[in-house]
Amino acid sequence: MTPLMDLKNLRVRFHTDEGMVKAVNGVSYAMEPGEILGVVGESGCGKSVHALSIMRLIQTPPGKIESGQVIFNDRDLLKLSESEMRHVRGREIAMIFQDPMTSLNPVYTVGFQIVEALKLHKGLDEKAARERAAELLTLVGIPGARQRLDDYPHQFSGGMRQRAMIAMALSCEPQLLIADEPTTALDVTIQAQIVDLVIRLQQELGMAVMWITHDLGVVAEMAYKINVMYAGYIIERGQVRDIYKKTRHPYTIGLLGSLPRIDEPPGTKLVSIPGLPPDLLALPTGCPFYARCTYRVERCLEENPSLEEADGVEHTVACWRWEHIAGRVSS
Amino acid sequence: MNNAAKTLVRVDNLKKYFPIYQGVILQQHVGDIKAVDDVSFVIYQGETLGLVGETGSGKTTVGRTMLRLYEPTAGKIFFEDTDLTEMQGGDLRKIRARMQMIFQDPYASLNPRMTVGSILSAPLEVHGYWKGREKRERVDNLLEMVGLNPDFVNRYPHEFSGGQRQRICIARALALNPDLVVCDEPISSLDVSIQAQVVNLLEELQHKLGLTYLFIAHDLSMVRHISDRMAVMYLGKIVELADRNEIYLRSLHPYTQALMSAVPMPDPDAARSRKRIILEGDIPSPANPPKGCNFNTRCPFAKEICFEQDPDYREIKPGHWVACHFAEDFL
Amino acid sequence: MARYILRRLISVIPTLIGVTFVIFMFQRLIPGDPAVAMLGEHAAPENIARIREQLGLNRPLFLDRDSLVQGDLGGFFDSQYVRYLSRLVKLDLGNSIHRRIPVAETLGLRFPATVELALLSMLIAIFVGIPVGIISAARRNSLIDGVSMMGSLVGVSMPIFWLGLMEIMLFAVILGWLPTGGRLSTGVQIQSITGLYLVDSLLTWNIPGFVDALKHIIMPAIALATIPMAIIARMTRSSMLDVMQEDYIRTATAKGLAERVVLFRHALKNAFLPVITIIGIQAGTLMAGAVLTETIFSWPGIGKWVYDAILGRDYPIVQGGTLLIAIIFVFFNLLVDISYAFLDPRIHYD
Amino acid sequence: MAEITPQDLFVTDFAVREHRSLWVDAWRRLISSNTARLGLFIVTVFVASATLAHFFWTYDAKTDLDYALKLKPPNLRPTEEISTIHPFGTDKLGRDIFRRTVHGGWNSLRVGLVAVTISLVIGVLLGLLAGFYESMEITQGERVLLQGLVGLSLGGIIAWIGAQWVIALLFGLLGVLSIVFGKFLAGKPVRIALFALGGLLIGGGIGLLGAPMVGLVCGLLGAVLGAILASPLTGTFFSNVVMRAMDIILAFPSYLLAIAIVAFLGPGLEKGMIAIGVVGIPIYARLARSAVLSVAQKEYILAAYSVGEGHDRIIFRHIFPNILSPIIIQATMGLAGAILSAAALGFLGLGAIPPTPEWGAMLGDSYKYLSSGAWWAVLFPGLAIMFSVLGFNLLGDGLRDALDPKLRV
Repeated sequence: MTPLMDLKNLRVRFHTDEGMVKAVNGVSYAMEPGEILGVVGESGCGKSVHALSIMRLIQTPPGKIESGQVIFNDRDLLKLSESEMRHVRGREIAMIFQDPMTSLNPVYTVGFQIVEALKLHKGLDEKAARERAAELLTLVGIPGARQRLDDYPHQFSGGMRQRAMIAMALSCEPQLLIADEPTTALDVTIQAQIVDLVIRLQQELGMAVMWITHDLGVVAEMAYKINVMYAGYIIERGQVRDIYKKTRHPYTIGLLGSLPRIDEPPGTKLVSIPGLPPDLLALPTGCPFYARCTYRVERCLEENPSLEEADGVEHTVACWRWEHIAGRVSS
Repeated sequence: MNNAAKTLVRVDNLKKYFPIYQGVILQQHVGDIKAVDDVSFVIYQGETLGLVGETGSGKTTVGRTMLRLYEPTAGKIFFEDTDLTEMQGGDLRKIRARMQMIFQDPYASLNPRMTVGSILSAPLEVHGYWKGREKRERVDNLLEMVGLNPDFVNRYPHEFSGGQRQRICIARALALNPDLVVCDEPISSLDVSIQAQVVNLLEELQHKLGLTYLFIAHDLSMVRHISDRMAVMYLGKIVELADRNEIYLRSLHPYTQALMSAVPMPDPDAARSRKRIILEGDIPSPANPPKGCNFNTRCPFAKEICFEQDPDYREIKPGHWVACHFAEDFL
Repeated sequence: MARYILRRLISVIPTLIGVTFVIFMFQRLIPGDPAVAMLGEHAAPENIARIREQLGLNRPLFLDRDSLVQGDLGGFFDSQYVRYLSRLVKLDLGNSIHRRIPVAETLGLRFPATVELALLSMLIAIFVGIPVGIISAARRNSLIDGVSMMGSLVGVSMPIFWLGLMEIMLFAVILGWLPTGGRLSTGVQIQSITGLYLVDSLLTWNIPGFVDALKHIIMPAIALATIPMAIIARMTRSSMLDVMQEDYIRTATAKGLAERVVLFRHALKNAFLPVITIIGIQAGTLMAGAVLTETIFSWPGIGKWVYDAILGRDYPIVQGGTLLIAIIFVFFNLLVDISYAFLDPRIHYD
Repeated sequence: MAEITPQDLFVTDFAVREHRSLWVDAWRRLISSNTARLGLFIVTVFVASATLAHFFWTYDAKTDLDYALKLKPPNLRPTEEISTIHPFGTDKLGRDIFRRTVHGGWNSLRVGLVAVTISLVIGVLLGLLAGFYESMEITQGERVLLQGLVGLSLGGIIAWIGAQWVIALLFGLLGVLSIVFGKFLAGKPVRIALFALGGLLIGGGIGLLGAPMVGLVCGLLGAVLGAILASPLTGTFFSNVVMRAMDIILAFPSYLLAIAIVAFLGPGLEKGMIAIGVVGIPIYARLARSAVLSVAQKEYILAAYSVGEGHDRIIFRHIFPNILSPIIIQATMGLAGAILSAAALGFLGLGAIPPTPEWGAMLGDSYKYLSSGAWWAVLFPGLAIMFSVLGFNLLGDGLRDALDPKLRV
């Protein structure tokens, strides 16, 4: 099967007063049609920036896509003209954002904002577009959809706004939905609703979903594959069970260890990762995780490991010592 | 934790209403936001009581009112045997030395114009226990205690990362050797790997210094991890309070059950196999809570009585308190 | 929304009372006896006494305690301030000291000239300032942006009376294209309908009259427009830049909307709120700036009249003119607040 | 291969940003911006030339007069006709415009500085207190003070009518009592009635000593005041009183109010300073208030409370340093505005009294000669105004970028 999207060696930089921020440092992976991909990492690991780069929504300046290819439906998105790219945005790839409170324009009604997209990409007239917008709101579970079209965003609760955002993103049946931390700002019970909704919609509509999050818990139940990112690199990638059960990168191990589980027995101690993520202004030449790694050896300081096959299906790890770690973790 | 343990804090029927004013010429009192509505609990010496709830549940208000940072609308707060609600001026300031607070946002809770040294010595100066060299030594001591280099005393907060700032906040809270520390979402704005560092530090300090914690958070797994007993709040009321295992394994309130099932699990097998309760709808506004049981708008088990009568908050078995009409049926 | 508007309307009342109070108290600022100040040191004592009686200067300022002791409740409240207010309600602003004609009447006569000048200036300021601000924001850090922002900074720093003088020097004295001052050339007649010569001449299809009026108004209008234009341009730019950082702008772009649509449909409406506030304040300030501009261009409006009155120590005129301009200023601010209710849907529920 | 334990990594690897205070940081940003450097340069030139001229280049405006050199155009080289150099030409009295422009700077800048200082000090103080007491609960002591003062001052009106000053004292006392017995019948209408009765007795009883009508009026007013005093005032009340007063000043276009005040006060540099200063107060008060309101929301204020710091420490150690940035920016821009206003007053003949050199007054003196071609008499003082104002505006813009909280982490 040809992949839906093939990312090749994507690099993104931000030129700031303080210096050059290396936000994304050569990210490559492919996504199949209809797949749910989880992209996991802490703040500043480049997960959002890489997604915005796919959509070419990086503010330039200060941001700049230095190199790489985003092959989507057999063409390189980074080489398209701005007007060609506009046809991709919203129609082929749609995106929802972290904060539903600020992601909708406060001075236009929710209906207007959905209808706007429908008119643009589908060429519907006002009446048909409204009809379709109401259907979409019903689809995402907003009761009384027809009346709520004329409501302003501030009349919606946070969960409702995120639903409206999803409706807007789905309006043109995109092949890929990028969800950039869509539930981070929401409460647990509302998060469960949204996760449930996206899983249902993905099954019904068959689109691919990229779910970006810092919470390894959220993606565990829905993703097929997981990319773990750190300091602008993918440091581990694999099918969901391999990532959680055959964890090989010390960072992923640390991340899982520092997460308490609701079903944990009493007396469990959290395993924290010491130190801080590296400064993206001055990345070390070696492994970016070197300073915080308890398994580090001299080689890690000098050479940055690239992704290599580990045990498991399509499981790749960027660590010189993953075999050694695998031995220790399982024992 | 058994009931023979010494009670440090007792909160009786605490209420905190924020009045809403409206009016064209004269401002009239038209209603209240019932942030905390009749809450009672005790905290035993040396334990950690966890307080969870979603946005608008009033958990932060409970913490702040307990320390008299907000004037309570009604109710009593006993610290050991003194009634805090009766205290004024100097007495209150004196007793505040024994109850301290760690705040949610480490970026907003440190004065950007003050050095770490002056932030930490402020409480020492106000209460005048330490002077001159002793004061400086105490500050160094505090920094070491929370794992920061004492050479940083002359630095400003903006030179530190979020996790380091939260350590400074912890040091400030500990400056006066308090008995009780209210931790108000101390980790929710930190990255996952840093969260574990801070939680481990808090646990270590509790052990070393014999502290008592009220740990407020929305992250259920983290609260369960750190607490001995935990209370669940919904719309200004405590709906359930019990031992950490009891509440996880045998919760008696439908809201607690839903909340537990909605918590993300970093384990694909467990996450996919468990039964989830997805609650419908949003949390009602605390300015206009529903009549009867607060939870009736979202409760899957709501019956007629729930819409008419507010359930009693009662001890259904030793140490397990719950406010649901049908709690006995879940036993 | 009705509630919001009502509340704003009512909140104007104490402000207006305060304004009248301040203007009333101006009299107290005059060193010595106001009546002497009006008539001069050498006026006959009986004239001074008459003026004092006429202006009620021998009444107490606010309340008369002595009347109260005598049991006269009416006399208790019969004070200078109450008299001043009751005259104000009847639109009586007193008489000019030198010309002995009612101030209100002359204000009414001269008002259209000032309005015409202010209105044209405001239009120039808005129609130049806003587009410049938008272009600068859209092409941030470009050459256009740099030039227009430097230009607007110079504009803000411009003493407008000096700019007016420079205009006169260049266009009237050196080039001789435009008249140095006044509102119309002698001999040109325009039938008065609204009092605004530009409008009236068009309504009566009096083209020579229109051209002449335009020639007279163009220099003062540009001088007066400079500062508001610069301020509006700067405000529009910074407000647009703020809004363009917002998440919903990214949402709009992610939808696939063209930059033009994002800019004009999604950004502009949000960016407009602070700009409107500035326009409201500037509209009021224009009236005040008119004192200088009208003086330089001998424009027969309120400002010039007030200036002449200041020189001639004709205090009732200064008071009346100040009051009128302050009321217009308050009115514009009110208008701004009300326009918010229509532009920002969130306000309905406040 | 020796492995490392987490403890080894703990303290060593803390990546702390370079140590710099916020002010040093801001200064670096300031001097790295071209606009700010240009502004700083212009401001320095004007301030230095004016100051040096004032102290080292004697000039007696009263005797400077030479009809022979009346309205001569600029000359940079002595000629047969004019033996002295006049780079900016001469004015209607034959005075050297260059000299007067340099000396005029002293007066113009001084007016601006004094005026801004007046508005800054009063405005910031009012705004700081208003904002603070609006967002913080007031302490018992402050409450007693506030309520006592309100009783005293409003009672003063009644006392004035009744001609018995003891009434004011009694009302002050009534206000204090209301606080001391704050819990007595709290929230019940009976309480209001009781206090109203108390006010009626104080006002009416003592007023009756004067005359029956006086007793009636004082009694009625006393009852109203008593009822008001029954409910304890909050900090919001104080803030409201201050901000409403500010609103009234703001209801006038600032130019106009300054002109009107000086029109009534009579011309003079000092009067101009006061007028411009008073008119500027509300801007600083509003700015300080809104800055305080946003700072007071910050958790570090709550943290200061919870470690037991008092209001004095919170205002001066926590709030004041954090509202300085917007005030510094506004003060710089305000200087520009004040210089413009001062020039406008001078131009209208309401500022400096001739022959004192001042830019606005110099323009006002000479503009009538423009039609006879004496452009230099108008051009140079005007350029001086424009460039000095531009300098402060540039500097203010640069400061805004340097101190902008949005750029700060």
